Amino acid sequence: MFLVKCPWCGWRDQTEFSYGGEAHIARPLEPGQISDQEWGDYIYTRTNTKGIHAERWVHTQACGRWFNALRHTVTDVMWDSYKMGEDAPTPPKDWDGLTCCDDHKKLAEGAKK
Amino acid sequence: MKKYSIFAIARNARTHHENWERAWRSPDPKPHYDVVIIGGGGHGLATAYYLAKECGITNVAVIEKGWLGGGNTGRNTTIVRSNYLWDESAALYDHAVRLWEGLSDELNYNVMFSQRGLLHLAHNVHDMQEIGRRGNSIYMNGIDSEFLSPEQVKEMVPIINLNCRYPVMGGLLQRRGGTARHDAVAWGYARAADAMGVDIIQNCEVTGFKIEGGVVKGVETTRGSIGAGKVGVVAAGHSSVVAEMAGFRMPLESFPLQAFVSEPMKPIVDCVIMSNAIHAYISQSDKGELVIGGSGDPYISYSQRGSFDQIEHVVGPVLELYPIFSRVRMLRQWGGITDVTVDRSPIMTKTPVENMFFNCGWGTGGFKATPGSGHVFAHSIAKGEMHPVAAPFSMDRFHTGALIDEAAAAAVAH
Amino acid sequence: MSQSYRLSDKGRLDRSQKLTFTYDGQSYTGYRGDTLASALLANGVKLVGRSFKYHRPRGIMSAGSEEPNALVQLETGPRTEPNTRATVVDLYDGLTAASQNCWPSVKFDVQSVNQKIAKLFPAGFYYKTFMFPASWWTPVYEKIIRRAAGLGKSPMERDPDSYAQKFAFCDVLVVGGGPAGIAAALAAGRTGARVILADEQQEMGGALLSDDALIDGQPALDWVAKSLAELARLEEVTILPRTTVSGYYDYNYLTALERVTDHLGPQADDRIPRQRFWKIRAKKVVLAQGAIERPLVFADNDRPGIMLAAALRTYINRYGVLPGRQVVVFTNNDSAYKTAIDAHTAGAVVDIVDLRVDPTGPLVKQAEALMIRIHKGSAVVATFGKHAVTGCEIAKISADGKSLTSDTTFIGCDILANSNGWNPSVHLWSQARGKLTWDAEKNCFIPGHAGPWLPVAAGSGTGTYDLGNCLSQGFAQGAAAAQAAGFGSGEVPKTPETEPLVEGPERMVWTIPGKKPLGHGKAKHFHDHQNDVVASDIHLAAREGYLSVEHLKRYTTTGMGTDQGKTSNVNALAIMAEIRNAAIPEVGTTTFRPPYTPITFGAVTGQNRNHLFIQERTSAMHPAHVENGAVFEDVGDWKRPWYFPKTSKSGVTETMDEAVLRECRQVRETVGMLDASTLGKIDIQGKDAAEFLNWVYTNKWDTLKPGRARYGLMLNEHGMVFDDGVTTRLADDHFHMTTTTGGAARVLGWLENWSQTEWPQMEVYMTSVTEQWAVCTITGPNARALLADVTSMPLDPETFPFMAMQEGTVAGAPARVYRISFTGDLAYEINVPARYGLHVWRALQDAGKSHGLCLYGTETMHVLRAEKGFIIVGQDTDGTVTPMDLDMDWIVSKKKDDFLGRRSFYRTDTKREGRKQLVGLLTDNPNFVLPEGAHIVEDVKPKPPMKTLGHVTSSYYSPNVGRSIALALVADGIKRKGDTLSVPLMNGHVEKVTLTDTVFFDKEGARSNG
Amino acid sequence: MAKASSLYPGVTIETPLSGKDPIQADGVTITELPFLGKVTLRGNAADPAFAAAVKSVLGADLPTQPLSSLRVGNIRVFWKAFDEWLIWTNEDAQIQLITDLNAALSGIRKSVVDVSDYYTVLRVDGARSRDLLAKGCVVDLHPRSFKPGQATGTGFHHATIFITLADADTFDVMIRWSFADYLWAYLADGAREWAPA
Repeated sequence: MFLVKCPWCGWRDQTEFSYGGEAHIARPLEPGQISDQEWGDYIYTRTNTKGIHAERWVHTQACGRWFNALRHTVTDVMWDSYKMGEDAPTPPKDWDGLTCCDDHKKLAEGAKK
Repeated sequence: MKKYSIFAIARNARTHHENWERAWRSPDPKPHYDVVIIGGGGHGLATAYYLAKECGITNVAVIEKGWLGGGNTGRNTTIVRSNYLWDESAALYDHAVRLWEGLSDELNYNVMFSQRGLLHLAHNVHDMQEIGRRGNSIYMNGIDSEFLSPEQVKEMVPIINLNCRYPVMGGLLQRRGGTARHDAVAWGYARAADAMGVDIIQNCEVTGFKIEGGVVKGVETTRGSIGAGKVGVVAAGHSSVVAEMAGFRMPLESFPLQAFVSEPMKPIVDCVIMSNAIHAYISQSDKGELVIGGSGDPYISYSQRGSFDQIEHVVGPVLELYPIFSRVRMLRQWGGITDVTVDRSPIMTKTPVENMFFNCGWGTGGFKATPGSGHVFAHSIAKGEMHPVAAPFSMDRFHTGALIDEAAAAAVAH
Repeated sequence: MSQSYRLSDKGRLDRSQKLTFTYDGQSYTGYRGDTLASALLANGVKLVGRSFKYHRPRGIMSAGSEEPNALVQLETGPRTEPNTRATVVDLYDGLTAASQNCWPSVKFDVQSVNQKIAKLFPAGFYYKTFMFPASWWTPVYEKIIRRAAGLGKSPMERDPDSYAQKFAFCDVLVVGGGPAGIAAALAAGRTGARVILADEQQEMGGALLSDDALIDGQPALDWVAKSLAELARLEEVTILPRTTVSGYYDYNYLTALERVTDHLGPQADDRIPRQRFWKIRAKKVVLAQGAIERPLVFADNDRPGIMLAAALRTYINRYGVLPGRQVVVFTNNDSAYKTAIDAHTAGAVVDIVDLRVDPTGPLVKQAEALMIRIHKGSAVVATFGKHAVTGCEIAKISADGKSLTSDTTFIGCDILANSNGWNPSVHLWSQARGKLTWDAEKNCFIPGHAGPWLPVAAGSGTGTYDLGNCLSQGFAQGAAAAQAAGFGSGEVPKTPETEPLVEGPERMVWTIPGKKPLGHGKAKHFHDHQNDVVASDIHLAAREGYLSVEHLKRYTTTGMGTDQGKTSNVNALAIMAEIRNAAIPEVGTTTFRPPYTPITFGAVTGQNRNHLFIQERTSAMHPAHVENGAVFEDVGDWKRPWYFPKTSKSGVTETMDEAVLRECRQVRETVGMLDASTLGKIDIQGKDAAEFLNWVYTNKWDTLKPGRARYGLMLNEHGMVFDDGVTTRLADDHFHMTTTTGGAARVLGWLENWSQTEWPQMEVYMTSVTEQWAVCTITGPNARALLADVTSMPLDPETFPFMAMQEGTVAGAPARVYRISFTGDLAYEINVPARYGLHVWRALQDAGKSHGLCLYGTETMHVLRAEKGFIIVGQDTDGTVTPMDLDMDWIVSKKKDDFLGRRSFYRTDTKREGRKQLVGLLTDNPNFVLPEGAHIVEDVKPKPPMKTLGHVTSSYYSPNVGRSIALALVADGIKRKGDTLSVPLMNGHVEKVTLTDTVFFDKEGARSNG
Repeated sequence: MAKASSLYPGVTIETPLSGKDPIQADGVTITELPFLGKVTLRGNAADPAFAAAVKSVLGADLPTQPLSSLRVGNIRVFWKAFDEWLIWTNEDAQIQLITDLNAALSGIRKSVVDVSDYYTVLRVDGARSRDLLAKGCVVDLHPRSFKPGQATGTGFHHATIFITLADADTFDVMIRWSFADYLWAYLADGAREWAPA
């Protein structure tokens, strides 16, 4: 049971949330104008990333709001979450999926001291 | 290949079992194969076996990034059945069951296929309608299928608590269903394929493909490039990753699925019992362990583990149906990566890359199909055209909409 | 014979509490503080079980949870527990236990013949045989195998005990209550951090409980007591003895099993949960689980009386038991000398057999000073004794450890203690995705690169065996963990004075040579005692190519027992490494999987059983339904009245069919009332609400006038129907949506998903109001008259037409009344805030008496709607059905360019001819009711396979139509109305059916106005 | 419990826990707070018009900090989401409140919904309240991390609850009508270990 970071309620138990699949898949604006293949890809085809995955979650049992998050699908560690419409955060190039954004902040502060 | 038998064991006992030969070689990759199979699980090894056995193609390599049968083959709950709703599925899975029935003999390796019966429980009116439809559909496909009354269920499973939170209203029984020894399937196919000249190459990970003018020419691996006339990808949970190397995407998502076993006990559960309304299924292995599984975690993951609350959501129902197991202990839990399609049916297909074939999307139901999947996939690769049983499962169904929706009937509003 | 092996002057027992217990029918005594194992040994009982495969006699090998052998069937009846490790059962008065996996008795076990033919059971033998004849596998061979396997017996009765779960949170979780763990808890606890200290033993202290070490010149156990007292005073510290941390999951989520009353036995207070399952979310975790001793792998090393050296020492010092008179200590290291010395001091005749040619170190000197015989450069090469060890043969062994270099000498002994060094307990470290490193000096795996949640390890779990170092590691890690969690300055408490540990090097001989080559002769070198896996099995696996550690494990079953290989895994790896002549880390290690030790299903489930398994949701009118004798149907988690059987004066109660027939007739003759409260209800507000509905329904909503209602179909993006319901416009910017009972949550989620993520600019808010409104549906010719009795609202069809809504009071309570109908008859759905639901229902029931009111349930509702051809989503549809398939084009707006699912209509398969479509079916025999799910065929064959055209989705006997009716999905059905087809049933009966329209009753719809 | 409606003569009103006696155990008591008025308010807090209109009715600014709440007289206002608030009032007081909010907010993006009977509220009180709630609550209720006035939705096994710390050891737990019986039974069962012998 990993933790999920709700942009409003903070890090909370995964069981409070529902998973919403891959993020940033916009509904075609004019479905009438696209091919069966393009429409099929929109409904069914997914990147299914092994590594850093942009995905949607909703805090079902608390605030009920949808948001996006980056999670490493090899370790299930969530890097950070971001509100709908916001740009995805950028983890460090060398992120191995073993630490989350807040750990990094702490380390950075530690370094300052 | 020296024959296995009780006599062979007796003979070898005299020489202290020091003269058994290797079950399979571990060769270095050759520069080129007629067919390279990516994925050394049950499906991949079965494909190689039938290519060699029935299609006369023996210049075949199976490359596996880890150890044989280390993926879902070695992580499932070993259930075999063919009581599927749609005609296409029934044809495919029953083809597999028929092969299972002769498999130990065919491979001269005891895969312990045990047709101890598989029982689906119905707990409410909707369940009854669902098994009513599926039972009839299976029957019309010429597959064995019986409806049981609650009393008959109790007779078959005396320890069951019929009057649980969702009282048992009936059951659908497939007597030809059951279990098999999962590792043995991989090992048996490996040994038999190896004996016909198939190279089984473990610890060899695919890193890319050589594709020229849309045609696959070879495979890049951690053990060098390997030329290939044709490539069959049977990479289960990692299919999307392999597809990405070949430059296309699949209608797949990889979800964790967990299972666990109890401590071994004397025989107490004789058949396989599944329950739709309360997601849990249970059987007892020959070693005496209760083998228990349920539904998977809801998020994609390659971590080969899931969340503990999923385990709780299976243990609860098990105790509701079998309260006597309250003091029995969970011995070991594990997780696998299941490659799931939206219609819960597999994908056996040609791909945008010529001579490259994919066999994936088996989700939580792959083990039972192992021989059938390998058999029709081998013929498809050999012929360059999908085998009639495999054809309906090709990828273009996600564009035409001709899904084979095994998920539909079971889980819908009421 | 009463506790004749008990030492008078040793042990941490409460000798004032004498406890009586029964083992294999014989009564014995022990003391509070004993385990079942120590009490058995005190009474001279060595033979406690039979092994899994060969049914060899087995005894007690360890003094802890790693025990592979001493598995007993604890208690009988509803509280019986199979495979219980005698070494972890705290003795209580009246305890009953029995040996398992043997028949008729542990002393004479029929299946021990397996030993005679053991040669025929090498690893994986079952893969190579039992194949002829194939048909014999399940009925014959497998049956025998299943009977032979399986160890203990399952309980056969319901568990009388209760269990609990606890969600706990802490800053620092310390796993293990030995010196390092206690030190860590002290260092962390003093900072004010929230600390949990858990240990699987009945008391804290770990190895110190079996030891005579000094701390600051005082007995170490004084320091333990002092420290525990201090911890107990710290408000934020929780001390959990008898608590095994079983799993280490993501984000420092750990599970632990607390055995709350097990040590009190069945007599415990039944209000107290027997076991509590902790689910702990920790900020930092300190792993101080200690180390487990490795056995030596030598010939016939499994006889009762052969045990681990440290275990013997524990029995002597902690439990005051010297289980033998003549002790042989066989070792490759110094630590076992402590055992020899303590056994000697306790009065045993002791021989030390040391693999090392020239052992040095103070312990060796000390033993020599005590005149204990030490056989250097020697090994035990054979053991003797039927039901317990009676002696062994030793011999010098060669420098490479592969052969004997002297004749053998016999030594009589009744205890053979052995030690092959130690394995730090790295299980949880590994579960937390930490890497393991092979320490070539200490010959063991130690924690390597930590997993993502950065636990820290301390004490002998890191391969540190010096007490002082364990303490200072504990203090340091505890302080650091607290600081990382935001407490304290990281200042490390001063480590008290202890005597430094000086030990000579070990000598590793992973397989001790026997008198014959490995695998020859009868002798067996066990490394996995529980699963009967021997060194020669590993050689066989290697020979056959099962080289990867996972293949080795699965082929030989090594490490797959209830002990999960705690004593066997490293020995197996090392032997495989020797064979492959590779370094041990190259062979690898198998993944450690939870749980660390087995956990009861009952504890995992906690309170979530019986009436708390899954909630029973009921409506506000439920008490009335119970009074009215309703039989309930499970719909999702809801309990809905299914039908209301009547009982005649003579006491005869209607069957379901009788009740449903009566209800169906009476509703259409007079009036009936249904509890429709469970339908999903969603309040939708905002100026874009109508546009939003245009997107999620197939029809148009902006044209709907306030106060009016409309039926809608909801599709997913595949174009398939997934829910339906009536939605009412309360005001320009305000709608009240209803959904199916089962679909309520799904639909709300679906709407929220689209409005929040795809169309945030739309001004619309959704709020679930399902339970806010209790709904009494009255329908039938007398519905208007009945309602008129309890309301002053205008009810004439002109002011209150079909598909309209008005607000007012009903039976004195505020209500919204919707004139919508799921029966085709005049109907009112009376919605009142739930608090008034029961009052209004009863008022209507009373008023109804003069109108011939009949209560009806879901079954009658289904029949009545089927008479009118109204669909039930999920019964007449299955997620593969479009509105056109339902012959409901009329509800698909042609004016809208787009709505959810529309594009999918134009896919080749979705628009093709010959799709399955909903039609009515009439059977040739009007009284024959088709089974739902039956299939329809063009032409009947003598037997399957037959090509089917579709299946029956709904089927009932309709008293109002006066015959059976059915709905079905049939290929090209709409075009084929009028055709006659066949329905072959599994019982052989074939029923001819005619395809018809889906409306069977009141085709012209005259009745909806009453 | 069942009683006569104060608004509608002759009408009796019920809660999902009607007829249940409070649960008394050593260190913890469980009682129902029946018939509280409950209102769900939705809107854009960042819109000054919305904020002002709401303030004009409540007499205070809406809480905008996640998990926070405030009291104005007999009214308790809880942050539920960035655009959603939950308001508790005395019995029947929600009716006037809803009228006032709708009036003040007319023409402004909003939603005002009476959910008084969608939920009921349990009060879990006493030194052992945290121990009892810890049997199912996945949120850390330790005084250090969950302070008086804080409130959040979360899970309790199969139920979704909304929980707030009224003060010291007093928790108010809001639960859907159809789950109230389940939660009540769960807490009652959980309190058994402290029940009088």
